[in-house]
Amino acid sequence: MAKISMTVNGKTVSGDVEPRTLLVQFIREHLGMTGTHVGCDTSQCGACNVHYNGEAVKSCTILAVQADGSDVVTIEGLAKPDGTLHPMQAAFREYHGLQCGYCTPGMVMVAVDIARRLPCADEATVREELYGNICRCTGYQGIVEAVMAGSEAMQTGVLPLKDHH
Amino acid sequence: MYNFEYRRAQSVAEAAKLIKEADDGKILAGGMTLIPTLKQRLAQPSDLIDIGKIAELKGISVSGKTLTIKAMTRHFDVHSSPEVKKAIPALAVLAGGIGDPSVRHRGTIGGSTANADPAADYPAGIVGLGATIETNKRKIAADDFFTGLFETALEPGELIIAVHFPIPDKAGYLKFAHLASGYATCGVMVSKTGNQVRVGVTGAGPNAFRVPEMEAALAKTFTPDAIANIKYPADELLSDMHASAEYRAHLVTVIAKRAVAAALA
Amino acid sequence: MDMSGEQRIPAPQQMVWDSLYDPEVLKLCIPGCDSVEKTSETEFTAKVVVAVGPVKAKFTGDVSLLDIDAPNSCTISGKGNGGIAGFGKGNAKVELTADGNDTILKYTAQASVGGKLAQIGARLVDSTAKKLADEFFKRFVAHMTEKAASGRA
Amino acid sequence: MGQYGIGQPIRRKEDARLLTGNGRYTDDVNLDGQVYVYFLRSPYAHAKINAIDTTDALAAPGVIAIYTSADIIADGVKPIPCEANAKSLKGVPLFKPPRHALAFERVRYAGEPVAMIIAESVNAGKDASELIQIDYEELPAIADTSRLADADAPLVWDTLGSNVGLHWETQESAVSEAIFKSAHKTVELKLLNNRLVGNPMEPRCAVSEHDPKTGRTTLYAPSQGGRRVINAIAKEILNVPPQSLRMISLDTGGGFGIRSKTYPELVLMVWAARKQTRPLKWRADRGETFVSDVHGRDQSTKASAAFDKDGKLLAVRNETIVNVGAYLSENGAILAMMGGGKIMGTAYDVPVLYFSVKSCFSNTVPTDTYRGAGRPEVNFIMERLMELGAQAFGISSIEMRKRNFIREFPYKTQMGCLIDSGDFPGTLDMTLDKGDYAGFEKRKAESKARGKLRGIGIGYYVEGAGGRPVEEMRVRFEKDGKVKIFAGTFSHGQGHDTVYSQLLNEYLGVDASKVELIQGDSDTSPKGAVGTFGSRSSMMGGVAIKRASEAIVEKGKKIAGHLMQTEPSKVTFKEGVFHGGTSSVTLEVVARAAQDPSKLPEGMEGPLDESYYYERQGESQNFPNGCHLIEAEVDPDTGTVEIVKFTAIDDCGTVLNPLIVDGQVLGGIAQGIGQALVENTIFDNETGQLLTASFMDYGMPRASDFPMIGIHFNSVPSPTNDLGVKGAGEAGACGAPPALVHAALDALKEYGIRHIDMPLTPEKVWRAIQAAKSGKAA
Repeated sequence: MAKISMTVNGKTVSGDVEPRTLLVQFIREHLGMTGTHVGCDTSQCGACNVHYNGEAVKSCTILAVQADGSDVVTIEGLAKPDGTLHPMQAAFREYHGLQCGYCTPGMVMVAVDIARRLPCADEATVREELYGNICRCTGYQGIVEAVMAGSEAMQTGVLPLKDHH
Repeated sequence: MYNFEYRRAQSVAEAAKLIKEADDGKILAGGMTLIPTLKQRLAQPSDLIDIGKIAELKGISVSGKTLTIKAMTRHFDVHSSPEVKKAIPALAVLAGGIGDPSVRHRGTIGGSTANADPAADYPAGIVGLGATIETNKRKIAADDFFTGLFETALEPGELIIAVHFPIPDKAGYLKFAHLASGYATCGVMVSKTGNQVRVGVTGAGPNAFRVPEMEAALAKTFTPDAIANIKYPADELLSDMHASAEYRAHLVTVIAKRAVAAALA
Repeated sequence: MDMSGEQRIPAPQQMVWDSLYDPEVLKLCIPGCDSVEKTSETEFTAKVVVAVGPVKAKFTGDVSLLDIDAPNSCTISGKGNGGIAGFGKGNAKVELTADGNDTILKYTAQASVGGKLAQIGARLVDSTAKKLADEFFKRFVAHMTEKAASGRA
Repeated sequence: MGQYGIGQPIRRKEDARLLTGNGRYTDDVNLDGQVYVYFLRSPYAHAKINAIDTTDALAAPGVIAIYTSADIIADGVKPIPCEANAKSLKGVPLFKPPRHALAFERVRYAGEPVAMIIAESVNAGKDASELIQIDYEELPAIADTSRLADADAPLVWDTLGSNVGLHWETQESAVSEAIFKSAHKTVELKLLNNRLVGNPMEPRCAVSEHDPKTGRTTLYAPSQGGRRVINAIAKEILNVPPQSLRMISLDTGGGFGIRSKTYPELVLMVWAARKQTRPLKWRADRGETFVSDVHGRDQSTKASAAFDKDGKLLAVRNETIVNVGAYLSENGAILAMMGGGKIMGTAYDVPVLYFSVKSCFSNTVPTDTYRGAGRPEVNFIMERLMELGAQAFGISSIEMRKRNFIREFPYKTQMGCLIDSGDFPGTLDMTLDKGDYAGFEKRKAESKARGKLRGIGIGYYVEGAGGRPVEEMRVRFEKDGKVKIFAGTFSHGQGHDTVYSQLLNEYLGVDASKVELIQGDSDTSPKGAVGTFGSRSSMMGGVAIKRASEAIVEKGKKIAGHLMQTEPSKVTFKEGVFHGGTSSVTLEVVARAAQDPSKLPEGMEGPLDESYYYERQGESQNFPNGCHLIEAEVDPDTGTVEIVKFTAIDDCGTVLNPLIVDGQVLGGIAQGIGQALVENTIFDNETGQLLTASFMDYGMPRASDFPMIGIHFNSVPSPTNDLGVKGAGEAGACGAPPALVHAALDALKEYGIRHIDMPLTPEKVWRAIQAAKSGKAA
């Protein structure tokens, strides 16, 4: 067993883990935060995305011991404590960027990461940047629109609303 | 996953010592291939020696006509580095096409190079640019480094420290990605320095290789058309359910042409 | 997956033939082989570690010689159980013909895997099998060359 | 009514919870003292089990129990039943081999569960599984669909004598053969409809717990409505009273038709929980999901069409081999006829139909319903025949379709299905308009300048939605003013909470925030609960809610009249308020009064709650239809096909919430494009191994595979249900595949390539081009 400690959503947490424990297992099973999901075994689907030292990573492909001392933000850490959604979360709702919700936490974490790195990304870039996140429900259209609108909202504070036919 | 001892090395020397001491140790760099493999129980190392946090293994620098990328530099850093973009933009393109953004935030040039997956991107870059691999023991020329399917010239306990890329006049990288995995079904790095041309191919064979006939033709005329009729023999290439050797052989020519066009763009 | 090859071995045909039955030779030549034990005149059990890139799977299995036409041809058939990784099996039809003091060894081999190895490793199975077969016959030829040269028959 | 009622693009109520990590999926359930289940699966596609030795494994650390088929059979656990029924023309019924939850005597597909290991941890279970010794004797395997019915094919079930479990036909073959002989022109095509792996993003998972005090067992598992599953387990497999079992489905991460099956693992989780003192948890990884979820499609077809001199269809013949896998899952053997056959002919007037289905066994994972379940297959066939017909007559694809469209409704298909409504020519014209068909040639020239071949393709589809003809919904008024809907349907991404709230807002004036959807618990769901599949929830659940609402209003009028001292016949109801003379009283007040016997009219009993068991007339479904238009660019050097423009016009009847209907159509399109472009399920034909069992090898559609898709509606409300709704979920899966294949073939027109089987992988397309260049066109 190894003693580890890290910051998760602003709070210091620690635990005793086997070296083989994955970061996602530490988050879900040790910390009981189940918003981060596991959808595959091969680092393809992105349902487990979290922010690790400020960058999107797949928490199913990092050992918890590797993450010792790091700063982690999960989907639970995005909205304000009063429940106000993060602009990207609001954008996913506005643009119907989710259906079953399983890929959604990872998708949103990656979307925030894209918006930070590439605040003015065009549609084609957003689609490329989403390569590591699989959604089986939405056909991605609502997600792509949400990432672009949420990105704008993160900069301007105003979420452009969906114009519906 | 089977259990193992986890050791975090603080220096290259310590890592070398730990791997030597371990019963059946394995170096953990970015972990993007190793961890999924362990999750499937397809390997059972006694120890993982984590070199991901060794400071002396990180960084990108340019000295004279050489771009040096330390082993634990991540794909994301190579992709977004102003030095790389200025010195060898094609290498930034290559790094930006590996996996996906989250994978690029973890995966490293040293890990990828040492793993020598036949479909990884870096081997094409290393061979096509004529890089030198610096280890904790020696320097190995690109042409001597990739020796077979997942096989390199690295000896047990030998660690990659850095990859030194000579800065070419022109270079272009293009890959034909597999639909599911994004790995290269065929990826080609073409570089031109003076009248020397190198063509490095990944994804098509058991390991990255050069295409001398194309290099000779391109040395004379550096245009896509110069290699349009040069075919690589299919019987030396990989064949699997995703792409036959015949198709891969065809792709070598098509992708090489496009890499030349990218170098000229 | 079919593989084939042809090798010239600078050793007499009978010596080559006998070596195919020799557990020590098999152990030396099967890549990653930890042990070979003879269980009958034509059957062996073996422990083999197949290491390809990050994968390192341990197999325990049987090797048997079938369709024997001494000293001209036989089929070497092997099957290994890799636990959670699944199983691997293969067979190689080997033909020996004398050419002066040398022996020409021809083989055609097939290999397949099952379980997890097939499900997630399919892209690498054929090239790995080819690599292992090449390696086996390379080692076999090297060993026979040395053995013939040292005159220990 | 107003901005929260029917037709509004209301943002989903579900989203805030799901977006903040507060969704609750089965894997999020952890019960005190739970132990872990691991299933050891067969590495062989076909083998005899000579012996299983669990001695060493049982002695391994942390192991609690190991079960094999001997244990479950000794305990009286019955094989999993298949309720599907069908007969051949001669009356030979579908062959139903026994399917034990754990492999019995033989394994028949790679991935079949052989042993169940219960241990203190997942790793302890996996460690122990490696110690189980199984003596397998490998047998010849068969996976190749087109070969299943061959006389020399290895047999999956010896006692059957062949692999054909059922040969079903609409009529004697000779009837149509005669027409083909005298037809002006005929066209014929052989094609494979590729097998798909459903891959909801939430992998398989189950948690089970037995309470010895009450004698009840609770199973948590994702589903599409678990009532039928848990009933089957109780009544037909474990032989225990249904009320002794409870199934709870929490948030479910996608369904697509494959979720509500009586899977072996679910049977075992319930059975083993009753043997154990601690709760059990099982979570499959993706690789396990690939070989344990039922697969979809997988048909090999020979189809032909006969035309008169005007290009009008005279007859269609369709002979299909369906690969049902090693065992019968629920509907695998009959979906080609019951799902597909019913609408064969799709949008076109087919006077004579010969439809033959051979449902055949193979050494592969069982197949069953997946997004469209039979309809995408027949739509693909019909569209390909229309395209070949157009080529044979030298007329445009549009003209060919227009000559054959059904124009009068209701239209009775050759299998007796009554297509109620539609505007097929209008929908086609609208598609051409919205998709700027007229501007295609210009865009093609522009693509050509970039070295790309551009093609345009149509996929017109008709599908039959609605599924089983019964569903029940209950509306209950709570003391705190909340209104609960107890649903027989099950939302697993479709936004029912939002849409049903809209309905209650429309019909009862209830504020959406006060509506709460209760679903997925066999203890509380209505007796007539069926579930959500086949685009049925609005049509069945929605109508039931409307009718329950009407009953509530009628009853409410009487109570309100009593409260207001007004004749009930003079009470009116509008936007949540009962009016009588100059008085008025809100529904909320009436609902509260209904719980107080002193406030009720004489002889009336409270509460105001209503349950409505909706039984649709006969087997009538509804018939969503539409036209999908795709422009694709082919790179002739690599064979890569890229979608560059996509316009979809769908007739989903009345649209309750356009935001959600758009989402359903887009999701279906993505799965349709997945089938046509990237989803390649490959078995080794000699060993029966599934070679594409991870996202590394099985191509899942990604964001970069699509352009922005133009979605529009040409709504013709269905006259056969109160809401006028038609399904939306399967539309894209039916329309997109033929549209894409036609676009690619159109792009390759200069090579004269007649057909390429899906998925259109680059190498396949490249090979077709090479073959055409060398004069060996397919």
